[in-house]
Amino acid sequence: MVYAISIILIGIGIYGLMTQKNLFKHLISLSIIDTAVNIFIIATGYVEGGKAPIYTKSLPNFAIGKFVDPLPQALVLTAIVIGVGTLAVGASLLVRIREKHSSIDVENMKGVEE
Amino acid sequence: MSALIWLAGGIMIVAAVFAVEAKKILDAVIAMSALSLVSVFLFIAMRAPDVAITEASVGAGLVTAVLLVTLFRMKGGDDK
Amino acid sequence: MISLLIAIPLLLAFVSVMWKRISKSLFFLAAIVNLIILLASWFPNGVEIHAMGNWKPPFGINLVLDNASFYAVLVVNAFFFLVSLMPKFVESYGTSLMLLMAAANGFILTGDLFNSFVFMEIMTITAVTIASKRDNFYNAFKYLILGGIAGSIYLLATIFAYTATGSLNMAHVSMAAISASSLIAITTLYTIGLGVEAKLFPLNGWVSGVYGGNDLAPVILGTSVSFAALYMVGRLFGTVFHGNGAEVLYTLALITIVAGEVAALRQQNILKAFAYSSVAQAGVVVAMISKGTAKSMGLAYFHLTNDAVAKFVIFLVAGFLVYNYKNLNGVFKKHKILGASFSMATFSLIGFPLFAGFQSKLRMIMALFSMKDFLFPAVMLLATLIEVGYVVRWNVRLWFEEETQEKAETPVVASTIALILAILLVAVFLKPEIFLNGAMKMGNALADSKDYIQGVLSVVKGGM
Amino acid sequence: MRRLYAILVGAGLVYMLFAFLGTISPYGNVNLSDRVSAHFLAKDVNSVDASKWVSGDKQIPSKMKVFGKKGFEDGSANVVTSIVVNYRSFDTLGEVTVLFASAVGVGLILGGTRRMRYGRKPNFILRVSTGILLPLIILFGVYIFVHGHLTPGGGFPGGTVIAAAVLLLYLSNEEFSLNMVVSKSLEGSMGSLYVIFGLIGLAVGGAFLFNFLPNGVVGSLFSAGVVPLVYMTIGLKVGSELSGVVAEIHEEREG
Repeated sequence: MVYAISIILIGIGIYGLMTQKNLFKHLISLSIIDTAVNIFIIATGYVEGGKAPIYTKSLPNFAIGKFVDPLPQALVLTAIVIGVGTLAVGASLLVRIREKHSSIDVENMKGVEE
Repeated sequence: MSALIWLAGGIMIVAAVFAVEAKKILDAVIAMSALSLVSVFLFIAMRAPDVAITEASVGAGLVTAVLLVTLFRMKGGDDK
Repeated sequence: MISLLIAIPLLLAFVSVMWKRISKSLFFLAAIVNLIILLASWFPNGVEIHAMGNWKPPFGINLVLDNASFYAVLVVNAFFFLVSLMPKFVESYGTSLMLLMAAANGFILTGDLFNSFVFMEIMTITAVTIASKRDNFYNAFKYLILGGIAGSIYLLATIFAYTATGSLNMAHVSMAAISASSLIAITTLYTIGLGVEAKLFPLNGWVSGVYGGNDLAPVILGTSVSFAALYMVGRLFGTVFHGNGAEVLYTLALITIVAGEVAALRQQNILKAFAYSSVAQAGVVVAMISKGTAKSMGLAYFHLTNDAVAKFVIFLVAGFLVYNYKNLNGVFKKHKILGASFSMATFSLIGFPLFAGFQSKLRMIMALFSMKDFLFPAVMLLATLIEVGYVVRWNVRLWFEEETQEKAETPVVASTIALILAILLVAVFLKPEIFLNGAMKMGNALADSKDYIQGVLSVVKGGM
Repeated sequence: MRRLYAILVGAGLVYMLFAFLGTISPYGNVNLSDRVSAHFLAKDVNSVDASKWVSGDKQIPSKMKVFGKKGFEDGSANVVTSIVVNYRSFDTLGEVTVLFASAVGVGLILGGTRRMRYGRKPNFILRVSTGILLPLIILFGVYIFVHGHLTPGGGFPGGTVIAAAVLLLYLSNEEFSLNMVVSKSLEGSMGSLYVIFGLIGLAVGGAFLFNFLPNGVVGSLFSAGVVPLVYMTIGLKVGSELSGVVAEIHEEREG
């Protein structure tokens, strides 16, 4: 069911990218897709009844089925940070697009060469 | 638990639709930030505290701040 | 040793933020050191791995150096070296170029699916930075968004592979028995994920804007980065998935060829015209890779090498012209050397005898005929016809039309490099072994997944 | 028309992904013994025969005590940390590089020299509370990345918290601007330090990013070999990098 949620979110993100004419919305849609993919990845590592993969005084022993899969979590840590990097570059590009073309709306931008 | 997850998912989907369709960019940024925050709950529910902390500080915190500052620099952006 | 190929440019890139002024020299240093390391490990003729942190595969991340990755890394680093010779070109992008070099090397060498995603993202971000040179912000933004989506889909594909096999190691995924429906899912997602960097049909909308927007981006992105991306297509669909999902790739590639050539013919801007031509050539290479035999893959990379060398010259010359002259009519009367190398490179592009392109195109068509594939040669001949159209048009316009403007200063280093590469193209026609041997070794290594699996997984401890 | 097309493409993609869902194990029903992570959890990668593992002999250890014990190949109590900074440390180097690349990119794209002003006087409460909160926030950030191998958290959230402190400074003081020379040197030196850790590993253990320090007892502060050192490096680097991004986004060009 978490899978379903994240897939629907991906769909909404794609829809937003294709319909919106404001470039800021594109960035936001991209960020929604990122979050959705992260949720999906974590969901693939969830084990029913498993605990967070940290050894503590009350959880000192290893056993299969006791912990959730730690590898997807490590991957998502990386993916989140990558998302931030992309977003920061995108935001700074938007600032400059606004300065150069005097708008960030695809329909109102002046002097755009594709 | 599963009812809570459905609730969180519902909120996220509504927030996502709102973020995509909102008339004002500011609202869209806030909705996106809300989506990030709710996803933190999902991460905790799926026993991923490391990811939850990172998403809370990075995804919901800094990214929103950076986008808001950008928006301020663009004088509120263009309304749709 | 091979980990140094990534570590040295990274280290120098980190150092270069502290001393911005010497970043160009550091870039040159990194390129030279990398070339020396590569010369020291010339064609390993086997599979060498470097297990990061001594965690053996499939548990840790490992770098793989075999004939395929060696040839790809060699070509990529050679282009970076050529760029580093032109400090005028690099400007303040030294740090970004070093990062791009490290990322391209890592992307090629890595034997881990998720690791390749990380390097792909570094490539995207640095490429966007480079693409934004000369205030080309809108196109850079489009590239960023498309690259971001492709990255997400690539990540999803990686996760599907992980859930199907339980590990992220390419060799392990390659040997694991994956169910057919699972394979369809994974290969479809990888096709979308790689489609942006490999310039496949519906996802190549960014190419003309990014390549046509400034002088540095096409030279480096159209040669090195595109070589790295197309290497990954061969590695994934050839070695890891044993040719599964190649039909989709083949169809998309054929559409890419036709669409790219038609767009190139209609284009009035010289940089953009050849950007579309580079899209079409990427289509040829992908279609050839999707045939899946060792020979077809070897020929694909032979063609790609020829194309990359020609494109390097073309983009170098065209970039210089576009940003120094308002009107390009007859400018080659003032720059005879640049003009000569440009013409040679464009003739190599259409596969004119006397130039390298002829060798690769002829060999590809022969190989396809022997495989009883007639559709692809027909498409390729049609594409060549269109190519002749625009190549002749551009050459006539640049050489013979009435000139109107003052002369700009000739860039000495750039024209020397262009001339040397153009002569290299002739040399390859006379003696195709210069590229062909390496490319064929690469094709064999890509097609031979048994050796790859053996070489990666049978190692007990990681060596240098 | 455009909307309909978008709905079609979006729905097509969603349908495709739903169809692909059948190929992965259902939610919450994962057998970890099929995956490499079982051995990351058990910290026994070195004793596993990899060639047998890939052909089906999973060699999973039965129940064993990990917390408070000595002599594992990786000593951090938080398994996610041990994957991020030890087993798959190379990914993390790449991740640090992504942030670095984007910081460089933001600098090159914006290239501002003058601090942007919000044009309104900062609130009194904001100014006073910043003075009180700032040390606490930075301390909290440092705590997060120093304890990354024991508790949830680590270099990335820790660094982000520090960057949030810098953002607070920007908001509360119109005159403040970050000393870019200091932040760039910190960023560059910390990044180099990470690569140098890797190169020391190459020299000592024969592999890049090799863990060359003793692992200690699982669960104590001084354990897990180079992991805390690397996390501190990452924390400082991410902190200075994201602070740099926050600063760059506040800089405008002259005129």
